[in-house]
Amino acid sequence: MQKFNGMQDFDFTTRLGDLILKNPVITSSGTYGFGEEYTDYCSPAYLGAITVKGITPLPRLGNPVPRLAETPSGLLNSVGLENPGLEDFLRSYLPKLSNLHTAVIVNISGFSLEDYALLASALQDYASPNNSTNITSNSSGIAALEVNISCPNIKHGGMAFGTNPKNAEEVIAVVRKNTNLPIIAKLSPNVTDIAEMAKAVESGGADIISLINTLLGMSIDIQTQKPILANKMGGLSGPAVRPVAVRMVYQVYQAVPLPIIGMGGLTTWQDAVEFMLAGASAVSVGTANFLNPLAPLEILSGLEEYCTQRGYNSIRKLVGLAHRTC
Amino acid sequence: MQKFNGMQDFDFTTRLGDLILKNPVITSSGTYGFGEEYTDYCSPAYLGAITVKGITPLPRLGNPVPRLAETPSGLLNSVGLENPGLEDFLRSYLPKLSNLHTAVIVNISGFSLEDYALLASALQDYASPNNSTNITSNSSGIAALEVNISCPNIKHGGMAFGTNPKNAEEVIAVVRKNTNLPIIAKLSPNVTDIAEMAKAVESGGADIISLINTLLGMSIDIQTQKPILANKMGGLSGPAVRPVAVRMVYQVYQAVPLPIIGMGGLTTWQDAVEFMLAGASAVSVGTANFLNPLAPLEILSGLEEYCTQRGYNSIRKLVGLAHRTC
Amino acid sequence: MYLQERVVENRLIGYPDQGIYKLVLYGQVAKSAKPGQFVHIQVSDTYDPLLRRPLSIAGIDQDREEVTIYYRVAGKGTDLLTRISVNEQVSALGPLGTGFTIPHTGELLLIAGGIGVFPLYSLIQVLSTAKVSVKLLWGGENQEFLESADFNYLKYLGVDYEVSTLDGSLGYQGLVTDLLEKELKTSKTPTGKEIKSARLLRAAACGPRGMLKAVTAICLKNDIPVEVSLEERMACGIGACLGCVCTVRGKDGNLKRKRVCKEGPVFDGEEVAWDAEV
Amino acid sequence: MYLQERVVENRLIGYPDQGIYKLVLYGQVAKSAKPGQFVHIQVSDTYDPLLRRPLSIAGIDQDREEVTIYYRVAGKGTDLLTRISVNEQVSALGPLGTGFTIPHTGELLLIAGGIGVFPLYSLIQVLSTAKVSVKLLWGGENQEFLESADFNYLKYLGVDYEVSTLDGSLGYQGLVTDLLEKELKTSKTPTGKEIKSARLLRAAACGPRGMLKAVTAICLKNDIPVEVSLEERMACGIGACLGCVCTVRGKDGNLKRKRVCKEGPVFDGEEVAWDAEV
Ligand SMILES: Cc1cc2nc3c(=O)[nH]c(=O)nc-3n(C[C@H](O)[C@H](O)[C@H](O)COP(=O)(O)OP(=O)(O)OC[C@H]3O[C@@H](n4cnc5c(N)ncnc54)[C@H](O)[C@@H]3O)c2cc1C
Ligand SMILES: Cc1cc2nc3c(=O)[nH]c(=O)nc-3n(C[C@H](O)[C@H](O)[C@H](O)COP(=O)(O)OP(=O)(O)OC[C@H]3O[C@@H](n4cnc5c(N)ncnc54)[C@H](O)[C@@H]3O)c2cc1C
Ligand SMILES: Cc1cc2nc3c(=O)[nH]c(=O)nc-3n(C[C@H](O)[C@H](O)[C@H](O)COP(=O)(O)O)c2cc1C
Ligand SMILES: Cc1cc2nc3c(=O)[nH]c(=O)nc-3n(C[C@H](O)[C@H](O)[C@H](O)COP(=O)(O)O)c2cc1C
Ligand code: FES
Ligand code: FES
Repeated sequence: MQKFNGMQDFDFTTRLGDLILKNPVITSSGTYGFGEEYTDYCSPAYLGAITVKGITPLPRLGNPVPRLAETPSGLLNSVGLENPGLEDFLRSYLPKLSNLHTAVIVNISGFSLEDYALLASALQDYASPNNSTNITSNSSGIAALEVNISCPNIKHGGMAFGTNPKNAEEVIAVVRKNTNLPIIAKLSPNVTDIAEMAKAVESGGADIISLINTLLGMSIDIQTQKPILANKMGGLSGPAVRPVAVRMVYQVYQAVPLPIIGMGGLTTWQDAVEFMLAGASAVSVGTANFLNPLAPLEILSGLEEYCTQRGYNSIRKLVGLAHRTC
Repeated sequence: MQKFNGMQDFDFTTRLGDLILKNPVITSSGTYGFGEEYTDYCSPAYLGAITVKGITPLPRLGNPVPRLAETPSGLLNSVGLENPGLEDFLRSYLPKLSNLHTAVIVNISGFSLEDYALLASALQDYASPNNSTNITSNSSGIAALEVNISCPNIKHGGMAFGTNPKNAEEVIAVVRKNTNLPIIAKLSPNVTDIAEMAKAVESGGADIISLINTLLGMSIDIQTQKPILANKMGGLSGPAVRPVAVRMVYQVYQAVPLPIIGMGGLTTWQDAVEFMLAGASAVSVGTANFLNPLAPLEILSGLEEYCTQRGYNSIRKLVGLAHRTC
Repeated sequence: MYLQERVVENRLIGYPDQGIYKLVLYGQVAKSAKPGQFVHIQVSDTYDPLLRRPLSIAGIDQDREEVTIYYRVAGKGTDLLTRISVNEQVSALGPLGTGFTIPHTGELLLIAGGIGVFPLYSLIQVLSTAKVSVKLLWGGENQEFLESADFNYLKYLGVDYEVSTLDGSLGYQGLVTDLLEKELKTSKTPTGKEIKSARLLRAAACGPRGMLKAVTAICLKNDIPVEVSLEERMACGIGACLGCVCTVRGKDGNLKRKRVCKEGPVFDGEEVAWDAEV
Repeated sequence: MYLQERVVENRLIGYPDQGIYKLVLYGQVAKSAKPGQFVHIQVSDTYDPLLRRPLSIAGIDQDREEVTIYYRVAGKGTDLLTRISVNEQVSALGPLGTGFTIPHTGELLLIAGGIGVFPLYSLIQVLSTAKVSVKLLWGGENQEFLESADFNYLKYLGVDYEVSTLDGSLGYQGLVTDLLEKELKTSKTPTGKEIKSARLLRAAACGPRGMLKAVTAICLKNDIPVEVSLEERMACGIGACLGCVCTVRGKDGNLKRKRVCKEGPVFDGEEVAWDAEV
């Protein structure tokens, strides 16, 4: 196990509004299973938080295979929100998550406003008791909800909630009505104006913004002359998308006062510094886990070294520095 | 020089509406200078067409340096439309372009509708005489205009023309009013709905659609804690963006009946096949020229081999095959 | 469990145009490896290609702390792997997945298609051939392929085998499934005992999906339980991304997903929903 | 002009932690290479890193058809370059750019900062030192650096030189621009002639931008024409992308862009608009 808190007086505490984490390194929804898969390599107790796979009201089989296609420095996936559904999640997964000694963020996905309302109110009952004063960790229950608004809205022709500001605001407002948990609105990058989306979810009542979800992409097999993914299109993640993600974090930081969780191609501690300079208060590690299960730990120790070498006694000093004008 | 037309009866002729090219391989605006830079490595006479750097009414110095930043499998640039301006282009560059024995596409960029109108009508006088019946090549003059609508609209708060369907339609309509040359509308990928943009430029009177232009991105230097590009943000190109480009070509092919020039990370002949299967009638090579000046020639010979091995006697057989349902 | 292994051997074996390499790794993986499991190897430091590559464990030497892997160069990733030199460290997650059931008695029929033979090598290696009668049926493109895929090692293992090639250059000309049908049609079991008393006959197979489907159908028709080792594109390799699923039919008749990297790569042939397209 | 060059030598020289390599390429480049020009090298087959890397030509041997390059490992690209073995082919565009003016008489003062000395090596090498008096002023971090950057080769070339280091571990302690000021303050020209008759004194410099700016100011104050070799991030390397521009002031007083890869990398120090921020 790597050591990453050498300097006793370095303050790793990360404040995302009322959500207070012991450090800024989170793992991303859909890339870290239900927290148990990576325990052989990296104890979740070292992480600021983990985000579980997107949960829907009912169980979902997801898309057929192939679900993965590799692209230059990127990965296309079309898992299609395979998940055990709310009931089984609460029964079989949440209890185990509470043993991991880290803050648990539950990612929720829906295909209608009702779906989101149902998930929010059901999960409210499992809220972690101490989510507004203490560091959220070592505590059972859910620390925050991350609302995945990149899902297609079945009632509106399948256009994703997250690509229209009005719909995005509505989804967040519905979740707000049904929970006291901190709400993280997860933005889709497949939009013309990310700042406008950030303002919309702020109006809806989001406490925190996370971005980016995957970029919509496609890859075609020239032998079969068909899309590689059974679902044809999929979400692009990994280092390839990092410049787009950093740009969006930078824009959202200027557009709204909400704290930001930055992600998208974040693979090394240098990338984590880049996202924090752009304006992220915390960072989330996704595809990088597949390349290197130790990535979250290496990012933690790199962040600390970067800060202490520059005499910053707190991780919070980094946030948004790239916006300084001189 | 590579041989790439081994099969005498293979038909490389590429039809983009009235614009007929000897083959489907074009070089992209901003990556091939004014056609002369690469002549030591690859004779433009072998190409279907070359596209010149974006021209504006007045000369532009463009952005300060650094203008380039490398990202995983990608390149960020912020050249900022440096160009000699219309007058000097016509005087010093166009005559030389006519000696290259290939079709010349002039990329035009403006910051107001008036700019586009001015460029279109001035360039109309240099139209290549035989643009609608013969293969456009060996001929002096301009074969087509490519309208870059990714530029900021100065009169509308700097929002790019290409991110709003109404504005995009207007720009194309203005160009249409001022030219008989084939109009290629070049779409920006920084939009929520690329199909909607394609329909808008179709309504405006575009004959051909080219896509994608660069994705807006950013990269921050963790030593200086500032964006690497002097202009802060830049356009992402190269293999990293290919899955997004292929997806958009696929979507536009389904949305409008116009011929498509596919580009975005296209580097090898395999990539060219992928774009054509997705629906492109021609392909354009951009960043790949920087990696391999022989890329356009290698793509040509690869395309021919792929087709002849499968018994296709014409390059046009490839177009859109990935849309077959069985 | 995040393991740096030292490369002991990494070289082309057999005919160059077959592109088959033997890779021997020294380290922790060997300590707990079981036949049918795999390692997930990082082939380079760059992001292109991005992902690790799954490769089956074909030989296990616990004393020397070495595992043997055979791989065929298929693209960019395996090509980069060939450039790693002896004594370099590679990052290999593993051993991963569940592996084959190892019978301690009775008879075992192994069916391999192409490079699918590799995981079966390790199964043969760990079996006590004194107690279990083993026979391998192996189909390949042609003689050059079979010889390049370390046919000699198979002979050295001393098990009973029969091979088929598409072009007839070695063994039976045709598919390995033909060999299997023929094998089961004889009144004797593959290893010579009466078929009626063959309660302890089991099968294990690895190869292309189409072949495994056919093998499963033949085995089930003959009431022989069969395990199949599946391949699927993988990202994490440890069950976290749900990229590599296989569709199975649960006891209740409902379709479910299982992860090839975690609940597999070895599955009970009967549970796999071979024709599911959901 | 798209050239495959064969690697004749590629090895670390000097202290390992200085990370300086010598690379010798056999092929077409040597035939027409001029001092100050560069090659644009493809460091690997993958897309990460994506771009070629520009490296100055430090030695030219037309008879053996070899060019020598020195490079310091700075990141992913140069690191991959170290892994290329002798006898492998690399793709190198070049020779590119315009290069230094080569005086055939008079005196030449060379000013180098750090690894900026490398292109000057080739200039020294081609000069007829019988006809041109040359003196090199070279500043570096410390002795270890200077020695690793093939100081011995410089001594072997037999030109007059003076060095400075930041820590005083070799030569004068301080900046190379101090050396330059001192040099020009003496009543003698660097090569010993009277300064008043120094009509044929010229200067050429390569190093970090800040240093080149200071060198230019000092030279111009002393009425010495100076050529500077600039660095800029490059994509195409041949003038097609406009990524690598340098801002110059035209004769008409207006700012203009020139391409470092095409009109440069060597510029007249006087024309460079050192403070332009447009
Ligand atoms: C559990 C498991 C065990 C394996 N064991 C071995 C082994 O012992 N020896 C061996 O040589 N190979 C084995 N493979 C296959 C091996 O992983 C692939 O050949 C390798 O990943 C290809 O990588 P590449 O970069 O060289 O080729 P790529 O360029 O990635 O692909 C080359 C071709 O293979 C296809 N492909 C890539 N990955 C997969 C995949 N996972 N499943 C199906 N098709 C794929 C691609 O579509 C493409 O057509 C195994 C695969 C799995 C899932
Ligand atoms: C005309 C020219 C001639 C050169 N000649 C030599 C030479 O003879 N020997 C030598 O060792 N180096 C030379 N360089 C510099 C060399 O090209 C870079 O060090 C190299 O490209 C770095 O690549 P990398 O992948 O190792 O590092 P990267 O990871 O790309 O970069 C490492 C660091 O260098 C910076 N950097 C990268 N490229 C450039 C650039 N073009 N200009 C300024 N900063 C950059 C990056 O921002 C980063 O901080 C020359 C550069 C130019 C433009
Ligand atoms: C295999 C996979 C599955 C994912 N599943 C989800 C999901 O269920 N919900 C969600 O909000 N995001 C999901 N994502 C998106 C990631 O959480 C993350 O936003 C994205 O991958 C960008 O980050 P990265 O480049 O670091 O992976 C998934 C990503 C991958 C690669
Ligand atoms: C350095 C550079 C300059 C460019 N300049 C222009 C331009 O002037 N006009 C334009 O329409 N597109 C311009 N582009 C965009 C390209 O034409 C192309 O659309 C984009 O780079 C995607 O293709 P690629 O990934 O193959 O490079 C430029 C791209 C690069 C890399
Ligand atoms: S590869 Fe990720 S779950 Fe199997
Ligand atoms: S690097 Fe492209 S113009 Fe100089």
